[in-house]
Parts: sequence; C-alpha cells; structure tokens
Amino acid sequence: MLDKIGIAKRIAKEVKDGYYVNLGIGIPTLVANYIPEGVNVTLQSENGMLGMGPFPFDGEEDADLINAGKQTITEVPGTAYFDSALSFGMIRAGKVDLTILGAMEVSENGDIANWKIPGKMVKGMGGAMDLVAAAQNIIVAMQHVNKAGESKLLPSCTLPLTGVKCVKKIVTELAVLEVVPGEGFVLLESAPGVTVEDIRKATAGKLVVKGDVPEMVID
Amino acid sequence: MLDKIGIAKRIAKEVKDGYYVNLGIGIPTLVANYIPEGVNVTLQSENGMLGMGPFPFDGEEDADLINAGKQTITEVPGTAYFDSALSFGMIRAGKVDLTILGAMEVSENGDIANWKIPGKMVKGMGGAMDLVAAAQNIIVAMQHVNKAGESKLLPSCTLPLTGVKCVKKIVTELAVLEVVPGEGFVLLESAPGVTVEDIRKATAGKLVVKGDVPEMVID
Amino acid sequence: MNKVVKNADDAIKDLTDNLVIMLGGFGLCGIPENCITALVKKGSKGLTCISNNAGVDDFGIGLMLKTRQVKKMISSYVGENAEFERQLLSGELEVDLIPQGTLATRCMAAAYGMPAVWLRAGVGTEVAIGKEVRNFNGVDHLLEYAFDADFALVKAWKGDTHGNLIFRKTTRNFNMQMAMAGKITVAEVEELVPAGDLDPDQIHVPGIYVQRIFQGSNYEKRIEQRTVRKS
Amino acid sequence: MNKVVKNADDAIKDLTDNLVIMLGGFGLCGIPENCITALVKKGSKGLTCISNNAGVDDFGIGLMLKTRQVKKMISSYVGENAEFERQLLSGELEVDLIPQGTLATRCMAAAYGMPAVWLRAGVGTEVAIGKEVRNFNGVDHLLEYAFDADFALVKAWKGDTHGNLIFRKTTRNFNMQMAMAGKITVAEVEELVPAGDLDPDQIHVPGIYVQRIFQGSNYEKRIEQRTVRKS
Repeated sequence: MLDKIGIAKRIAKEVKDGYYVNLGIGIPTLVANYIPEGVNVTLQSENGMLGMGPFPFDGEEDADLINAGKQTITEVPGTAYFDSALSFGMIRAGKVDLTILGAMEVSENGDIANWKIPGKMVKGMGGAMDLVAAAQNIIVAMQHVNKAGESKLLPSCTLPLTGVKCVKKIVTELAVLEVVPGEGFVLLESAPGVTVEDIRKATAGKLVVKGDVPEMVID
Repeated sequence: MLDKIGIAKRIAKEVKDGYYVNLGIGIPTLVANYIPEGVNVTLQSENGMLGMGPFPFDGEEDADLINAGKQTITEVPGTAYFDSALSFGMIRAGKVDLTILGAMEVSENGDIANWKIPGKMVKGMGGAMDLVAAAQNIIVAMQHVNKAGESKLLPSCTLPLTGVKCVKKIVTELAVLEVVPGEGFVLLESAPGVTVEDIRKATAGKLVVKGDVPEMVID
Repeated sequence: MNKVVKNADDAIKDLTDNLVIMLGGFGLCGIPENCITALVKKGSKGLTCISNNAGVDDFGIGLMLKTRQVKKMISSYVGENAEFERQLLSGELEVDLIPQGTLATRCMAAAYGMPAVWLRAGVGTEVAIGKEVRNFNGVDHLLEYAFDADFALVKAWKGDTHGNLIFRKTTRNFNMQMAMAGKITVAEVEELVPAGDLDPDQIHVPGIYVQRIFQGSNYEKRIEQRTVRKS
Repeated sequence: MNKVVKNADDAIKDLTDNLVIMLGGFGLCGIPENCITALVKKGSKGLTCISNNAGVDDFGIGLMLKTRQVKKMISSYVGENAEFERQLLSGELEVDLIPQGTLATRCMAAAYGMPAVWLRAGVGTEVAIGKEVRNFNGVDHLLEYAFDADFALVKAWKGDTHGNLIFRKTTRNFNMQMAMAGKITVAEVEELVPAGDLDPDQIHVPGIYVQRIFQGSNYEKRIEQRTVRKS
C-alpha cells in the first residue's frame, strides 16, 4: 500500500520529457517533486503561468506570484505569464499534454466527480471542469476508498459530475488502473503488498484483470 | 465645391475631444491633419495600434511600424500596440467612437458598397466589413459622383455590399448629408457655391431638403 | 484623453445599487483593494459580482459580503469564506458557479464584442442544464454568452494617464479581460505614469478600454497560502 | 523543452504538398521571410494559405504565387499583386475573401480551442451566403468557424529556446494569433536568446504554442508605402 508520496512518485513516471503538465491541488502537486532527472517538464498553473518553480525561500514570497492553489511560488528560466482566458485557451486547444487531478469519485466509463457534495459543500469547480473537458490525457490521483470506507471507483458516479468519459488512468494507494470505456477499470499494476483480491474488494465498479498483474516499481 | 482637403476639413469638425477614431484610406486619412487645436483624438489603425502619429521624417521610417494603408508612420506618447484580433475586438465592442471611410456607393437606407466591382476588381474588403458592422458612428467621405458622372448616392446599391444600414453621415464635394432610414439623404449643408439644385441633380437616391440649407463653414 | 481621477471614491461615485460589476483578481492576488474599500464605504447594495473568487472573511469581496452588499456572486470557486457559505446556505445570497475557463472566456467575449461562443467545459454536468448544446468535430459544446457588466474594477501594476495598463506576474489573471469587458472600467494601479512612459509593446490593456484610472494606496497584498521551502 | 532548429529549411522539412498553412504579417510588415524563401526552394504545391494579404509580385507570398505553389488563398485584402489577379481571373487560383476581423478572430478561435464564434461582420453581404445567422440583442451575427491549419509560419522580434515570443510594434498583427493557432507553429525571430532572458511579463506568445524556432537571417523588411513628412 502506498502513502501519498508513493502515489505521487508512481504518477511522476507517467510524465515524459518535454511535457506541459497541469497539476491539481493535493497529491498532484507533490508529483512535481519526483519527476526523474533528465525529464524536462513545464508546469502550467491555470491562473496564468507556464514554468512554475518551487516554493520560495522564507522571506522571498511575492504576493503577486501564486499558483492555482493560491500558494506562493517562484519562476524558472523561460517562465511566461498570461491571463486566465489564454490560460484556459491553451488548455482547451489541447496544448497541455497531461493533467493530474484529484477526485471524489470516478466511474467505469471515465466520468469524474470532484467539485460538490449536495447540501454539504459548495466550494465550486474552479478550473476542473475546463481541464477535464479539454485535456487529452487525464490521470486521477486519489485514495481508493473514502473516509467512510466506501469505494471511490464506481459503476457510475453518485455525486454531481465534473466531466464525462474523460479519465484515462487512476493511481491510488492500491493500484494503477486504466479506464477503458465498455470494459471498466482495467488493473495495470498493484501496489507492493497489495493483492488483486484487496483491490477487488475496494473497487465497487467493474474491475478487469487480464493475466498476471505486475507490482508497481517505485524508486 | 470642395476639393479633397475641403472634404477632410469639414469632416474634421465632426471629431470631438476624447474620441477614438479609425480613418480609412484616401480622404479619411487626410482628416487627421485638420483636427482643431484643443481636440485630443486618438487614432486607431486596425492593423494593431492606438495612438498613430504623423509620417516619419525622411530616413526615420521603420518597416515594423505601418498603418492599415501600409504607410510608414510614427508613435505618439501613449501609443499601444496589439494584435489584429484585439484590434477588431475593440472595434466590435464599440470602443471606437468614429469611423471615417470611403465608398463607391451609399444607399438611402445607409447600405454601403466599397470593396468589389464584379468582373473588374477583386482587392478584398480588408477591415471595412468589420468596421461598418460594428461602429456606432460612421461617416463616409467620397465624391458625390463617380468618374463616369453617375451618382454614388443611390436608392439602393448596385455593387456588392460592404454593410447594411450602417452609414450615418456623408460628406462630399457638394454637401453634408445625414442618412435617415425611411426618409433618405437629408441635406444638412451645401458646399460653398453649390446650390440645392446641383446637389439634387447629383443625387440619384431620395434627397430630403428641410427648409433653408446652410452653407458649410470651413476654416 | 486624460482619464485620471483622484481616488477610488471618485472612481466609483456613480456605482449605484443593483448594478452588475466585475472584480479582477484570483484568490487575493491582484484584487482591486482600493475600489473594494471605497465600495464598502459607499454602501451600494444589491450588487451582482462577477469574480473568480469571493475573497476571505475579512479581506477582498469578503468585506462586501459582511456588509450584505452582494445579491449574487458569479464565480468559479468560493471555498475560502465562511460568511459566504453561511449566506449561501441561508438563502441570503444567490450563487452562480461557472467553470473557471468559461468565466474567463465570457469576459473575453465581452471584451471582443462577441455575443456568444461555443465552449466545451461542463458538458454532461449540471452546469449544462438549460444551455444549448451543439456538436462540433465530434465534441459537444455549450453556447456561452458574453457577460454584460456595468462596471469592471481592476488592479494593475502600472498605468498611464491614457489608461494603458501593465500587470505584474500572476496578477494578470482575470484583471486583463475584465478591464476590457466592462461598460465602465476603473483601473487602480500601483504606479501611475504620464502617457509615453510605458513601452507601447508591453501594454497588456490598451487605454481605449479604460475609462477611469488612479494610483491606489496602502496596498496590503495579503497572501492566502504562504508556502516556503527550507533554505 | 528546447525547440530550436537550425534554419528555415529544417523548420519546414515536413511541410508537404496540399497542406493548410497560416502565414503571419500585414502587407509586408512582419512576414516570415525566411520561411517563405525556404518554402519556395522546397517547392511544396497545392497549398492553402491563410494570410491577410498575398504579398507583392516579387516579395512575400507573391513569390509562392509565381511558382504556382498556392492552390487557394484565404485573405481579407489582396490588392497589391498583379500576378495574383492574373491567376485569379484565369481560374488558376481559388480565393476566399474574408473580413479582416473575422479572419483574425477565426485564428484566435483556434488558438483558444473554440470551434466557432458568433461575429457580426458581413451580415447582409455576399460573405454571409451559406452561413448560419442568429440574432443576439437585436443584431444579426454569423457563425464563424475556427481555422484548422497544419502549419503556422510566423515572424517575431525576439524569441527564446522554449519558444516564447515577443513582437515589435505593428508586426504583432496576425503573427500573434496564428502563432497560437497552428498545429505545428514555426517561429522565425530576429534574435534568439536562452530561456530566461526574456521578461516573463512581456511575452506575447507563450512557448507552449510554438513547436520550432530559429533565428532568421538577411531580413529585407521591405516597406510597401514609404511615406515621409518634410523636416
């Protein structure tokens, strides 16, 4: 079973040299820390920046320089700033190669819910609906089950949707899964110490197991 | 009867302090030279500039700095450059207060034709269609009759249209006319030495004369 | 062409009740602090606010929520504000939640004089309810309308007396398109310079879009999430 | 993230016959001179060219017309070119004339991932023939589609190795949106600098949109209408 850092490390392996990547809040943000040497990636922050650098050193924070999670950040050589309309323009135009974000629920056909719990939470969707509607390549980073112990991989989502048929891959503390419309959650890899049976129990939607399932390799 | 400079001078009186103005090629370009002292005007050039200055001095031409007529020009204090999409965006959004352009024909209801003579000329409409479709205030600067002696103020245009019901005012070598849909060409002023009868002869569309017609005052 | 007004009070003196206003900024980054303070002081009520966020309890639009000046928020994310949540759950406040890119693009549509555009965000979700859907190249899109705002209140870094604006770093966010989208645009800037002092190639918003400009004061520029690394 | 190619020949080596290409510039101002020269040398034929103008007889796209490489021009104004007029009247060349603002906005729509927008130019004229018309707020608008171009060839003033671009004065024209609209965007620049040398606030086109960049040479920058005043 992986911790959050393990999930981030595994997802980092999906990032290819030259990619432009948008990272959501939470576990996805951690991914930036584990991108392999030699893999050059440009991070897009949807509030209007390409080339997002690490957090600033103490005392060097700049209120005019934040990411989409409202955290203080820094520039890198080659950074460009732009406005919100162009930011989502480049997302919509398919220029961002990979989007990594969290989810409350994902369904067998790739629907995702991550912005609202009716009657309980009304924070808003932020840029998530734009990202999932436009990105060609969406990886969800999340826990396999919620705090109540219920599976977050479902036959169909119960919460209000963020997007339909858009999630391609899911990485949880238990497994790496591909979402294949018409088939279900195809199990690609299991986490160290986790059995296929463990994963099956934690997956409410249809789990597809094809032959031997390799164990994740994480550095 | 006015010459081209006279037409430009008369139109210059329509320009109010604080206006943003787009000037077409030909007589409209001359208007810039006769704007009264104390009237501050910002000229928009639709190829991507606000704050167009005069022609450069000999030897100071810059190939990177031209107007929509492809002429070399200069900056003024406060000039801003932008791209073509934003240029027409501000035109479409109604931010340009006055557009002055030439025409081959204008009809009684304010239709204008100025971009094409079937079988003879295929230069294209450039930005004229965008300008006439968007501007709130359009003045046409032109000769009253064409080289063949035919009136350019018609019941309806015979050439392919540039825009419909958009021209508000016309200034020619003979007269200043307002286009009032449902009425026709309402004669506002006559040029020095020109009679109402002269104007009527040169106007194929319906000319409306209300009471005494004052003579144009040009400095 | 001089668009300079004395201060925020002057700039919003005719911002009366029940208007639709845009407010620039993302989170607390690049918000028009002076205009918000003046608006709280003036006390205009029944406002519809188009703003990506709703500030925090004691800063930004949060201040206008406390004084109950806001009838409706049009935003993409409002999750940092307890007073907001209280007014929303009690029914005192209407909220229209819109995908962030759609929000930005509906500002842009106004700026560019386009009445409506086709956007894909939210298809198949509850934000698509009641909207016209059309398929282009195999992908469903929603018809989204340009915003129609009486005022846009924006914050820029530098501005000149003609209203030309330059933003700094990620403060450009919604400020740029909103500055071009309002019927009356009020820009507050950290540094106001004479026309001619800004490089014409570097201007983000041409002055034609800005009706009033002033140099703001006492900027707090509060940081919402101060995150640092160890040296 | 290094997008630097050696020269124009390298940059367009896979620009084969029958493709749709965008070419930046207004008149002869800011045209991608090196790319055009390379394209004439390469000899790709049957091209559809989206460009506001068609150059003059012996410069710019005019060179590609002479060699009969162009099947179709999509432009707003082509009035400076006798060879163009000859090919058009003889039926050798197709021409789609489009209002200039519509041309620019259809590039922008592609840049912003919008399949179509509603624009008012040309309503009631022959350019509206066959187009869907819809009334918004009392004004008729036409449904205009985003361009779909295989290549965009643009010219910028400065660029960095990540593809970030800055334009100078009125050369921004169509170059900026086209740079963001092509499936493959080739940018030629007068000065190519290492990433980090350009001010991130001043970048007109973020590098994410640019696939290939090189420093051009031997710019002629011909002036079409040399107009001067007396000193």
